[in-house]
Amino acid sequence: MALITMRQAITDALREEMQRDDKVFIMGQEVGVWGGTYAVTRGFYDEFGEKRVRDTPISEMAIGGVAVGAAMGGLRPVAEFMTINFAFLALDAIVNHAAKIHYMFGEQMRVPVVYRAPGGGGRQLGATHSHTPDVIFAHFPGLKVVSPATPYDAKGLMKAAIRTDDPVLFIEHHTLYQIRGEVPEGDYVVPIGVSDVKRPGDAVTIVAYAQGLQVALEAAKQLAQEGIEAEVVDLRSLRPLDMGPVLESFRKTFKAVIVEEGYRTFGIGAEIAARLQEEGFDYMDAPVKRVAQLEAPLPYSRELEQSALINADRVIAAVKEIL
Amino acid sequence: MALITMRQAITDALREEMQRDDKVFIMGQEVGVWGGTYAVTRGFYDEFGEKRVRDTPISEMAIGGVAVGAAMGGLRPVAEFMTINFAFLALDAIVNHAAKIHYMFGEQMRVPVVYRAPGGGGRQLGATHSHTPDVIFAHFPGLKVVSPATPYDAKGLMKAAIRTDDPVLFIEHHTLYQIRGEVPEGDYVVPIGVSDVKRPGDAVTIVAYAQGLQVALEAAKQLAQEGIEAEVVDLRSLRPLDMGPVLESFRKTFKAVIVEEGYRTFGIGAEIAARLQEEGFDYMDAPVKRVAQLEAPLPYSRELEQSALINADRVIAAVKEIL
Amino acid sequence: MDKAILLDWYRQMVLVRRFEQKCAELYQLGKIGGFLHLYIGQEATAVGSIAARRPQDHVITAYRDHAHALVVGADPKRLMAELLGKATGVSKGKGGSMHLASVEHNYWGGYGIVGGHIPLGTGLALAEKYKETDAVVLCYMGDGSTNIGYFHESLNMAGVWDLPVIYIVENNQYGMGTSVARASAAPDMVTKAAGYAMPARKVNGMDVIEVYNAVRETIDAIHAGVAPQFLEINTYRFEGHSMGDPLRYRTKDEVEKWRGDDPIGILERHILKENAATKEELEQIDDEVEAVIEEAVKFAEESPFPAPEALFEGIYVDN
Amino acid sequence: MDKAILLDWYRQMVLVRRFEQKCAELYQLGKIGGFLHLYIGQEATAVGSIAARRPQDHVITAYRDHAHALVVGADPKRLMAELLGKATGVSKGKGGSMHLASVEHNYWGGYGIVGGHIPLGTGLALAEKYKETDAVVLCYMGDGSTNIGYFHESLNMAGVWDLPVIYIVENNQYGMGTSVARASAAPDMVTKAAGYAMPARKVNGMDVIEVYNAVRETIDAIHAGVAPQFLEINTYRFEGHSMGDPLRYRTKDEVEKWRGDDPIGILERHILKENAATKEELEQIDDEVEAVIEEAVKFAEESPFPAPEALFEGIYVDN
Ligand SMILES: Cc1ncc(C[n+]2csc(CCOP(=O)(O)OP(=O)(O)O)c2C)c(N)n1
Ligand SMILES: Cc1ncc(C[n+]2csc(CCOP(=O)(O)OP(=O)(O)O)c2C)c(N)n1
Ligand SMILES: [Mg+2]
Ligand SMILES: [Mg+2]
Repeated sequence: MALITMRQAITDALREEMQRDDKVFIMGQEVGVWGGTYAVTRGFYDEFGEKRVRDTPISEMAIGGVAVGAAMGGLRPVAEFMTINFAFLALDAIVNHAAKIHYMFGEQMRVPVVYRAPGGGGRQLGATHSHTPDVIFAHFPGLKVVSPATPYDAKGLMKAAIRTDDPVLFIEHHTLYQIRGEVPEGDYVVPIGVSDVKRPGDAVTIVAYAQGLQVALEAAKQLAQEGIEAEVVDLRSLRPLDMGPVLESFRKTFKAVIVEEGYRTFGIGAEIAARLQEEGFDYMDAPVKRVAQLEAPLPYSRELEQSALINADRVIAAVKEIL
Repeated sequence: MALITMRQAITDALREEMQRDDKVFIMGQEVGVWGGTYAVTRGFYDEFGEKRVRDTPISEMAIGGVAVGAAMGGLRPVAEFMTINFAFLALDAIVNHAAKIHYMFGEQMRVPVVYRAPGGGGRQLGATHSHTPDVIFAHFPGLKVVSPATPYDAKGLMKAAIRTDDPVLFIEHHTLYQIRGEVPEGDYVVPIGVSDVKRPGDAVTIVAYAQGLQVALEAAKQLAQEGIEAEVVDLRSLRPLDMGPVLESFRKTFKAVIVEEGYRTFGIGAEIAARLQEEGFDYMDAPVKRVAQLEAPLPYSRELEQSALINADRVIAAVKEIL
Repeated sequence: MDKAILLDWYRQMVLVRRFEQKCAELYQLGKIGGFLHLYIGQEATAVGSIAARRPQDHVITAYRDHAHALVVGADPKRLMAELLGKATGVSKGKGGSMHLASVEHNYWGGYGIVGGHIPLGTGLALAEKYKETDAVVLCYMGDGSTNIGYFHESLNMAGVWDLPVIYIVENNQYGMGTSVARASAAPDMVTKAAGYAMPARKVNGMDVIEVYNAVRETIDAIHAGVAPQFLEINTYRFEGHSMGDPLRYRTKDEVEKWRGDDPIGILERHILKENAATKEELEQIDDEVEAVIEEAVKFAEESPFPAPEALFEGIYVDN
Repeated sequence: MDKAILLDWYRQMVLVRRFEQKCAELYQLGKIGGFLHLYIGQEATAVGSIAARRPQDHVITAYRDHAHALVVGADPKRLMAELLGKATGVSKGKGGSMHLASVEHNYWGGYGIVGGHIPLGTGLALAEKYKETDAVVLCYMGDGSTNIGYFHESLNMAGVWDLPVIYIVENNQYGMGTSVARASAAPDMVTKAAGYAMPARKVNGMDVIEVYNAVRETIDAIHAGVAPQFLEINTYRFEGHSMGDPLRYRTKDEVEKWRGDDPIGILERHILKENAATKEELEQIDDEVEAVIEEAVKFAEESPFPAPEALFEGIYVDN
């Protein structure tokens, strides 16, 4: 096991898959000569050549749709949106084409495309560049949506995403690239649509994913110092959504807090809370709490931006409210 | 009071506002010479001329963004997307510009734009043309999102939408255009962000909006025949979301069913359920139920499509599960 | 042009015409639902252009897609079944009129979002170039769709990457009720290709032979290394945009003028003039086509609707 | 050209240059956060073009927006305060470097989504035409942004509606690390205007006088009834795309060559050659600018950050 960053884990997954299958290729803005704006594909242009590492014009609709066509034609594109904010421009291509073509044409075609999209708040990028809009993509059947929080999951989920014959949106939170974690040497896959208990506990269930998971783990650590052992469940995939481990934990703890970076209203946590009360009603000792982004367009000014974002203190406060 | 269709109510609101304020104008595909694909602006081209009733090219991004610019410049555009499905192409213009410009520039600018968008399933239009994606737009602060279910509300909300200095997405369910209802003669406004009890009752709270409201009322009627008096609350606005009347009703009935045409997962109902258990926990006698679209891209074949959609039977079944 | 070929084109054009007329009837009867866009008047475009492709070349178009499906050789029975929403339809009844496809014939559909298929066609061309085959893509679109972002981004990307695709604008003079002049700042479609440094050519879309020759030569040009390519094929739809078009935007005179150029009539006159067939022989073809249509309708009518379980089938490949 | 005008342009260009250099410093110190895109090398474009507008004409651009803000006459103190995230900033600290605006000067920002502001500028032009004023819009954009759907749809719509807007492409040869030749199928920007039947002209963006004349003439052409209009202004950014650019995509030689055409140097030589001012007089201007910058920084540093309540202020006009 090596201790590597999440950035390295994604880089490794991409490289290994490109070595394994010559139908896998990368397209996106600045993925080639520049080396990727988050340096995830650094060196790839020299290693694989411009055929397989394709710099595109600033054309998100075409990135979204050309990747679908290439996938229909037998390739396995990994198409990158420089940030998920720009994927708004490709919503139609993603939702109406990537996600529906297999179904709508009676299974005549397959669309094995992976869309990579870094995103998130907290870097003073301003309102248009700081979205965590994961929920709006996860709303649509036909698409798979994953967003890992650890290097291990990132590598395994990327491999799963490239290998599945379904379209996958792979969301990378930009503040997680530096996170380090253990990753085994050989080839492995983390299945899409399987939630994972990241920390055992019995006092309260904290449900989170991506950057929210790191915040949740930090909160759990601090809570443990007070003798409160939180169980932390990582969703990892938003669609398909695996409620199994969440419900199992809830039936043990009777209380839950959901942590997500995106907006609270119509957010990820709303669905989790709704499901918990639907499927775990008899185990509800207290309302399920949500910790999420305060509802304003994210401002530039550092403190003001930070004040809108989730943090361990807010998670701890939510836990204490229902203990 | 006249008994008019919802189509007529919207037509009347648009005409009256255009007569009242010459800064109000209409732009969109086929709004002029054709008379509107749903005939909402029939006759407007002759009445107001091509300056104020502007046929556009098939350019949704520009419809979305040019309307914002015109609003910044002092006009009050009513920009139409022929259907809400095509508004996916304008998501960036709507969410990143219409909704954020006032805030992001420290209140230097105002964006009094109204986007009209008919939509919904049930007409065999196939997966790409049958979305009820209201929730994804309602997720973002800065935008107001309304979707009326009656002619009275449609007219009053349209006037409110045109008169507010904020951007509004006005969603019209295409199966409701034929619905008739009483509408007073004079000028009136229905405030944005105010839910409304459409039917009093004490056995169960049914929360709905738009086409879902009509389904809910039908279910309530049938339930009443069995002596079950459901209270039906119409959200009318999705952002701002007014939970007041919903909670008030819930504190009386202790049970709720949410009815919406869109997909269930990460849908409107998830937020309502989450809020009910957060804010009405002590009143929860049973899990809050959700009746929503089954999660498949909507197929063309009539029966198959219908099988995915909400109907009164499904609402009645949900109510009975928790009574 | 070889006599057998001319007759085959005649047969295809009549097949499209009759198929569309039958669709209109079935729509009035409520057997076809949703939106229905007929190809009547434009037959020479699909027939002439697809005749010029080799089997490995791909076809993709918008929602006015019945003709392309028929001409690539998809089974009329399964196409009609699709329109009736039957399980035996090419898309299992899930796609309907706007989403016909027949991948076994390299026909990739049928798309309802205006311009949404242009990047898909571009991506198919990328796949062929990547795989180093000599296949090309015929990517059809309407005049109205040239004003959407997809058009611009796709043509530019294809140009940057030299992709083997022919963008074929079927200029039927209107996008719904909006004439080209009211929708396009540059009403001449071929000028739109300049911004992508793409060779472009205008074609008379009422003459199937001219269409065939133009597409043939354009495919050759791609094989000679000049890709992508752009064609503007001028034509006219004789019927409304879709069923229920109020037809307020064009005059009867204009329609009549264009009906004088009916592509089937033009080919028929050519065939008779060249003595490629007699009036009777053509009528026999008409009858054969009639039988094909009847058979297709019968098959479609007798086919079952999708089973309820079909709703959840095929959403994902890997569950 | 009038001597006072030349000196004023010199002052403005130096103001932009020094402002940007100061920003780079403050970024290294961690006082400016987020993305920071400098205008160094491109000064003649903003200065020459905005000099040609009348006060009623509008300006709107992308995220490389400091220069336009300074040149329209926004207060450097409030601009610097914005960059430091202060409540006294033009956008109350909420917009940052990419979202400067000064509506009192008809400067509408500053937008981070590539191409996203092009329809906004187009809409401003629609508003002026609707209100029957003679104002025009200067809508600036980068070469890279010409490949996005927004560009296409907006230019077409402006063309169909004859809107009074000048689309000004600041062609600095790269969009991030991608050269025009690798991003645009038609690397010549002016050919992109053909698809919208729009008059187009190339301008040397290193020569402020040429820029001024071109924009002046183009505004006149709009007043004479020919709108919209397109200008390609050729220039170069001497620094990286934003802070932290690895600069792997262009050679030192290329940068040096362009630095030889420094627009400030060109104007300085012109002024000296024309005896419009002495070296000393120019140095005095430099010093005055230095004082303005120092004052701006001082103001910004001393200003308060937004109060916590500001987070929820200004989301809606009507609550
Ligand atoms: C993105 C989008 N916008 C609008 C529509 C509605 N619409 C369907 S067809 C059409 C006209 C298209 O015209 P054209 O491209 O010329 O094709 P034609 O119908 O003439 O074959 C419009 C506006 C749509 N389907 N998709
Ligand atoms: C829609 C969108 N896609 C991608 C980006 C990331 N991005 C920011 S600037 C830029 C390059 C733009 O180049 P150009 O238009 O030439 O302007 P320049 O930076 O040279 O002034 C890119 C790709 C973005 N901000 N918005
Ligand atoms: Mg057309
Ligand atoms: Mg550039």
